[in-house]
Amino acid sequence: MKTSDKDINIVIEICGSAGEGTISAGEILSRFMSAQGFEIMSFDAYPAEIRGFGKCVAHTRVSANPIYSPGKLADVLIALNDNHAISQLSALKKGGILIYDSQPPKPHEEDESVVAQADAETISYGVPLTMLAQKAAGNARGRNMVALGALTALFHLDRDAFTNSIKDRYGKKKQIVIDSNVNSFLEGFDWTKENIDKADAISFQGVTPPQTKAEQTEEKLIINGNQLVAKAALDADLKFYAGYPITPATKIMEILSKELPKHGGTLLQTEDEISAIGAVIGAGYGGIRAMTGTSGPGFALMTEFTGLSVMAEVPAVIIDSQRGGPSTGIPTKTEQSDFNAAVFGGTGDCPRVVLAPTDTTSCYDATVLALYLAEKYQTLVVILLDFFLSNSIRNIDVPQKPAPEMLNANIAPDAADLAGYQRYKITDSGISPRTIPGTPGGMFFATGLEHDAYGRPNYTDKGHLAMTAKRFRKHANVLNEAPAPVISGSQKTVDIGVISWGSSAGAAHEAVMTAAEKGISGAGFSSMMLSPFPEKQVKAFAGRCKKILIPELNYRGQFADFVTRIINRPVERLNFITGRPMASEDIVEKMKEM
Amino acid sequence: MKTSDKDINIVIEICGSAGEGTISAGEILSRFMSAQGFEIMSFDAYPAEIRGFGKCVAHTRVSANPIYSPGKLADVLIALNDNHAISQLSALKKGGILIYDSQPPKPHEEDESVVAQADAETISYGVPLTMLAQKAAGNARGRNMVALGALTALFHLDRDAFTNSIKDRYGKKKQIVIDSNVNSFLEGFDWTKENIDKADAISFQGVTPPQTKAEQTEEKLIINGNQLVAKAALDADLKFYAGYPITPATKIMEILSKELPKHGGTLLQTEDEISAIGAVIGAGYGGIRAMTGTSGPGFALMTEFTGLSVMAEVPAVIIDSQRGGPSTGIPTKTEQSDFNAAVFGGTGDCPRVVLAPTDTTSCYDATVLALYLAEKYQTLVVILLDFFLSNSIRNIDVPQKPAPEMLNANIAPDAADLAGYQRYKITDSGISPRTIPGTPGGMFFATGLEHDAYGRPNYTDKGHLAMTAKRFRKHANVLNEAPAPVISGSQKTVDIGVISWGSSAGAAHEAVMTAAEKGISGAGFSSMMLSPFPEKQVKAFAGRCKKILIPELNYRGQFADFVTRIINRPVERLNFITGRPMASEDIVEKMKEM
Amino acid sequence: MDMNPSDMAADTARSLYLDEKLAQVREKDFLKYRSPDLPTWCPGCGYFGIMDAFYKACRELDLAHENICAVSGIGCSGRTPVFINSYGFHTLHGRSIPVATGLKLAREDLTVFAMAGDGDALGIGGGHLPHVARKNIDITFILFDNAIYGLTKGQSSSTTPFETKTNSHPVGNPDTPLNPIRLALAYGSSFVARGYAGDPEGMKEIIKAGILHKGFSFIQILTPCVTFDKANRTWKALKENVCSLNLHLPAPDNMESAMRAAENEPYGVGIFFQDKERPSYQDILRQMQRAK
Amino acid sequence: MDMNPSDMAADTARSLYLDEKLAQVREKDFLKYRSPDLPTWCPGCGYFGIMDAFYKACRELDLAHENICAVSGIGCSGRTPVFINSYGFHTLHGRSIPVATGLKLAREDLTVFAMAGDGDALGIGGGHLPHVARKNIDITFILFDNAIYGLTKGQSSSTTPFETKTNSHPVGNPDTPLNPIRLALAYGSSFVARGYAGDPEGMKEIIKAGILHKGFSFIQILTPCVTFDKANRTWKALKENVCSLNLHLPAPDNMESAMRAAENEPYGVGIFFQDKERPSYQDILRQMQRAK
Ligand SMILES: Cc1ncc(C[n+]2csc(CCOP(=O)(O)OP(=O)(O)O)c2C)c(N)n1
Ligand SMILES: Cc1ncc(C[n+]2csc(CCOP(=O)(O)OP(=O)(O)O)c2C)c(N)n1
Ligand code: SF4
Ligand code: SF4
Ligand SMILES: [Mg+2]
Ligand SMILES: [Mg+2]
Repeated sequence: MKTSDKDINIVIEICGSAGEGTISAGEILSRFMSAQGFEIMSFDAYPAEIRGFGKCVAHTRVSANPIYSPGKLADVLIALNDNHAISQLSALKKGGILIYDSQPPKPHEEDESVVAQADAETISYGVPLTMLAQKAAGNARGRNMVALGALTALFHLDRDAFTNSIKDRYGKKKQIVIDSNVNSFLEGFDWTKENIDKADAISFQGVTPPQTKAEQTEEKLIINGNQLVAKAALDADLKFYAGYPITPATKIMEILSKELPKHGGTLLQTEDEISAIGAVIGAGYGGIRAMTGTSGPGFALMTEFTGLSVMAEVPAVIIDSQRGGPSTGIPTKTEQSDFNAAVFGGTGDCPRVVLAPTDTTSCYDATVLALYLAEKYQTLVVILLDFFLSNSIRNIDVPQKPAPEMLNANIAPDAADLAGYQRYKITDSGISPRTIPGTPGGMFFATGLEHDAYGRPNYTDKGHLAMTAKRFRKHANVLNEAPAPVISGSQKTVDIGVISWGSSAGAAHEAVMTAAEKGISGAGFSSMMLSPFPEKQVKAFAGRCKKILIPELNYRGQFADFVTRIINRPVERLNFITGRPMASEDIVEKMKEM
Repeated sequence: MKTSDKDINIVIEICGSAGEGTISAGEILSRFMSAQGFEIMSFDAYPAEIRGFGKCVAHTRVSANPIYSPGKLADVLIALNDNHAISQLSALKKGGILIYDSQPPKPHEEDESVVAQADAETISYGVPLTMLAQKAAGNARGRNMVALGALTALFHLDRDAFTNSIKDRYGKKKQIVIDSNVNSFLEGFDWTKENIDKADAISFQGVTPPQTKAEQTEEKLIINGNQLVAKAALDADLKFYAGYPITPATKIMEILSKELPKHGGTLLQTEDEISAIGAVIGAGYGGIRAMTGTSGPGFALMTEFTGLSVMAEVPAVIIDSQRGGPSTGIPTKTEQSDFNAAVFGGTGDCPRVVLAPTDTTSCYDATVLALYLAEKYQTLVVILLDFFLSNSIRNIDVPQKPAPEMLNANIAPDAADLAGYQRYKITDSGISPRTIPGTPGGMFFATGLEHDAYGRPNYTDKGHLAMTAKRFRKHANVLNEAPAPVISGSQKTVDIGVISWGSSAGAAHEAVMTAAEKGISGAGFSSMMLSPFPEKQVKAFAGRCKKILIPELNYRGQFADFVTRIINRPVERLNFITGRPMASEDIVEKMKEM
Repeated sequence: MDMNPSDMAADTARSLYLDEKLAQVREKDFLKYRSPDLPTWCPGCGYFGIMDAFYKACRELDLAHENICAVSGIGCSGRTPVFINSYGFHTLHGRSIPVATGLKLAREDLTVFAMAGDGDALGIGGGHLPHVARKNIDITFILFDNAIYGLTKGQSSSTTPFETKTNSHPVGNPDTPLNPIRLALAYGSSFVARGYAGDPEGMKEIIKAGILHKGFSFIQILTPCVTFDKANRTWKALKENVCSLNLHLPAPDNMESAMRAAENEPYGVGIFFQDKERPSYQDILRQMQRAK
Repeated sequence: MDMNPSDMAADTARSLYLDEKLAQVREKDFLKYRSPDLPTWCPGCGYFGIMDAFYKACRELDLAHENICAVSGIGCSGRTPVFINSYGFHTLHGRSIPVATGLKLAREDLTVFAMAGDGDALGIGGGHLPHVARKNIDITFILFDNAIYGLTKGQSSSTTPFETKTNSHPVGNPDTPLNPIRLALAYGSSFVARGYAGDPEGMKEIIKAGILHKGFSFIQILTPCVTFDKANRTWKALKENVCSLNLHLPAPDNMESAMRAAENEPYGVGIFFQDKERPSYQDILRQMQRAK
């Protein structure tokens, strides 16, 4: 990736009421920026109710350099609705830019007017959004497009390219819809060019985006985590997905309901999550790759079956896209509070593999790895996503398809194994060669009871110990296939080591880099594999850190507790349960205080 | 309790095939010993299949002093079936006593004969068990009674009192059954008196049991953990129990199905464990004390509802009597491997109270406390029993009935609270005054969604934080009501501190005492309350121990991991998953090695 | 839960709609059973009608607010307790029945409702229905049957017709739908009825009869999801496919004819079956204890 | 799981019984479908008969061992895969159906059985039945219906008669039992049949018909638990209460008459209903993909 001559790294937020086109404006903006060759990361916040007067925010970070976190504060706030935008002002940087409707449908009192409430340093541009939309299309609906026009004019973006992005977005709609939107955009652009005196410093003029458009169309995907998980699963030869709708995982099922049949696979919508994981285990026993996806409540229901996967040594992959908890909790907010449930949730001595992707791209890698590990090690693999990873959008390089050896991982018995076949043969690796039904001479039955090497129920003390040890040995060996932990910052002894996981890792590594610029010596550590955990590496890492900080999105530090046990020393914690993704700015703040 | 002039502390094991009366012989022996005023602890091991050729062992420890653990090795082995008894020889002490059938139905080859397999130091007494039973009753069934007669004669037990114990046991059966058993016993007694030359030193002659029989009948209960939990629940005003059968918890439901209606309560057998905990939460919302009991697989199914209890702040008590895991595992063996599931098992930030009784008596206390805490703190309380605690039998003092303040713990709103009633009012204690349905003006609705002080869905960052903090505050305050941790051994700095939990705690404290006799300076620590955990106390305790040992019945030390995190230092572990209860002897061995 | 607002009609429409509805009913005294919280349902959703019928039934029976307890699962339908001025419990997806069962057994003095969507009651919670019915627990169960998963935005449910295209079955639903009335009868429910969201008077009568029935009352309400079902159970289709059974009272107790009526289309609306003699669970328990 | 052996008959009886049974069948070639593991069931248990019928059905259809997969839940009945010389999966209590469903969808080439006890299938697993039936998944489901929880030693199950005294209901079962045939029909199963453990020939024919049926086959087998039910579904009571429907073949496809037959006692044994035209789930999926 080329870096640009002149750097760009800004956050733009569009804020409005449900139904004002907030989210679609954000989407068009992201796609345009990506098409221009910039890195983007965007996500939307919207109300949990199907219908509501609720506030929507489309948040987009645009940068000419790699992006690791969505950015905490906005450089630009576009207010489609003053009422909601007022409450969003706190997320606008000091000296940031506000674009607002200078002639709203009914005039605002001072305390209802966003420009009146903005603080003195804010650079405010009033644009008659409603009026211009009316002029362009005869109704107020195009206000969002007017605002994008104003933005384009103000920041010297490419007007024609932007027009094309709008056309692309509405390509399949009626011509009148396309025209209304384009015309509103152009009204906004023209009016702004003529009437606004630019007072800010943001400009895309002279910025060479890191990628030219030509390169980009071949190489970039604009995609969110859910979509990428589905894509990865298909690339990794998934043949069966059983699911039950639940936010934020539903989309994975919906995508696969279209795509799996095209790939010779089957999608099963079950009556509940118990049935979904049951069917996945049935399909896994049958020898094909199978997966299910859910969120906390559904994951809780699957608990009993997770034990069966481990005990009967049948491959199964579960995606748990975390949301606010406990219980039904906050379905549309992000959180990292299912760590304990994923790692410790089963009854009995029940080792389970847990992977947590740290960014959009690694959603792909984690899915491929999960399907591979589940098959090879004949066990349960849990992938911990979260609302943010599932829904936030990045433009990423098209991932490399999995290598062939990742696609066919079952260790089948050879002729010698089949003589007096022991399905659960005690081996050094813990892995026993596995037949699939239909193999003559390889017959066995699987059970959730403790069993002997043939699979027959067996409750002797020695038998239980040997089998338990075998299951744990297998689990420990998984670590050999873990992607190396990501280590950022200084390689030497540092003041602060930041250990992170999941969707918070990007912000953590970014914070380490930012802090270094501010003279704080730090290093970052994250591992996509949470269970088994790279204990040796984290101990080595902690060994060169004077203090340890563990930032995560849960109340008391579930992961921090876990790491403390490994490194045997207290750690500093930084916990948020705001429903927003981790911000590197907050981590830097904390590092300064430490 | 008086201590006897001459000490008695022996373990007697009766071993036979399923169907040979092994378990009933053990039961009669225990009851007799208890009636004589001794302390007893007994348990049975038997096959998991409904029908099987399986081996049964009735294990009874008899002592004139307090008993903390069942004793690892037997002083006496009574072999009703040579084949099984051979495999039980390894549990017989060096120089122990073997009573065997000297004229078995078909003569045994050397390698099938228990006496031939016993090692040279064993003191073996051959008694023609089958022949005498035939003589007494015309069939071989009374072999077990013949053996008890032999035991009575050998150890100078009270023949007439023993006869009465047999009569008591079969009191409700037909006269012929009583006669056959009594006659077999007497045959065994007489034959032994006449024919056996005593070569061992065990004798009850001159032993004054710690309690005279008169005192005992008033004060002692011969009871197992399941029975005591049921009794405690009734004493603690339980009014609703919902359950689904599962080993080892079924008996609690079966007892309560008889007893609850007599106490004005309701027993509901549900279609599954989800429904059982759901009904408990419904009844709890309705304002009465409610409970369910299960084992690992059922507890796993309840996971989603555990979160609702915590989130909606509705009292619920779940008993999880642990068995071998994971999955269906080993239903009839004891294990302590649900620690993680109980303490960490819910999704989201989900603080739950977990109590683990450490012996039979504390099953009573834990049940009373659980029902009280659940009601007062409006939350989930899990009681961790295990197969051993559920089924092993002790003779204990009749527990004190709960104090009145333990029985009516709901903090109801007063008139001031009811004005603009906030069901989930933020308070310092975390407890909000709670109305029950039927209270005018106290209407509210409970939800598993995050909510505001009125209970209305609310997903704001501040709201979620405040409510999460409230739930954790409440949880932490539970600790103020925890029974003080049990601390044994030296009060000073010691070489080894043994930290234990649940049914292993008795053996751990006993080991500390035994080790002290052998010159090892040690101290023991156990807490009935596992979550919240008395962190301060355990840190203080660990602070005076050079080394820490944590013995428990799971594969890698789930509790050891937990404690390590609190005390921030590595610990030694002693783990067994043999299906047998913890033995103090093994802990002492380990302490010697450390 | 995760409606993408870009698809939404403007707030104004909704707010006007609600204002109007509120104005209409403000005068009426059954409104006292409504909580001050504004329903979060979409304008035009059939659930508004169900709730009005519910309020009216409570009013006509003059139930004391504090003795009403509405227990629901999760879904758009699950929100109902929020909108009732009474005690209420919004439980877990599919679990209104177990919780309502425990509550009723704990507190026989309360009037306990269980409310559930079609996904809630017949999908994830489908294992509880046979048992609450055969036990004859004295609760009134209202099935908000819109033949779709509303809250999760339009996937097939247990009552979505065969071949219907939904978000989870883009080329058509391969599952044959369940017939809830048939199920309720097969489970041995002692009261089985069907209402229709466009018939407030009928629904009210049915709900009243259900409340008065001592034992398990199963009430299916046919209702449209105007947002996620534009083709199947629409207001229009419902109007055309519903007829009255004229069975409000007296109710039949013939299971075979009820089964036959359950198979028919247009959908009969009314009480399909009622066994007034059968004792409720708690009566049975008392009888058995006495007899023992 | 936790039979107290003090209640047990002596081993010798059992061992003799098994020896005898083994000797009887040793010569017969259907025995090759039996695994070398000795059943752990009580002498006299009806399950021995069911398994013999099962082995014979496999033999007569000459199924390849490696293409058979028996999926069971937990219970005495759950142990069956252990005793079959084939692939098998002893899953969780109540979950044979979801696992069998996933397996069949993964591997259409296999002959997949789901086996469950009455507690397993109608209690804890009762929520899965409606859906496997309406989807018409091509598996053969065998319900080992002994009207009791066997493995946990004698508690009431979903088919225990009203007022029966059991270990969980010492003064009598307050629940009205479910009628599994009625349920299977109400769910829209495409094949519904009943056998009786004392009628090996009939069971064999029914199981064969179920295997050959393309779609979900529901087979209830009435069988005694000789250990924990001494009063209700005993061999004697069964013999007196069973009659043949003479319906083995051709099977009726009239739902209403099937429903009527399901209500009758003595218990009819035979095929109650079969819809041979209805495509199986996988056929439907293929049709829909092609048609899209
Ligand atoms: C265990 C669990 N699984 C899934 C969900 C997600 N979920 C919420 S509502 C719903 C379905 C709603 O459909 P329905 O019950 O028909 O109610 P409606 O919204 O149509 O009223 C689902 C799947 C959940 N909350 N909990
Ligand atoms: C989740 C769960 N709950 C409870 C049990 C305990 N359990 C094992 S078998 C069984 C019931 C057996 O009855 P049924 O299904 O009728 O089979 P049967 O033994 O009569 O063949 C129960 C409750 C379990 N294994 N798992
Ligand atoms: S999504 Fe459907 S069911 Fe839900 S409120 Fe809107 S119209 Fe009603
Ligand atoms: S307990 Fe009953 S069902 Fe189980 S094997 Fe024995 S007779 Fe058969
Ligand atoms: Mg619905
Ligand atoms: Mg049964």
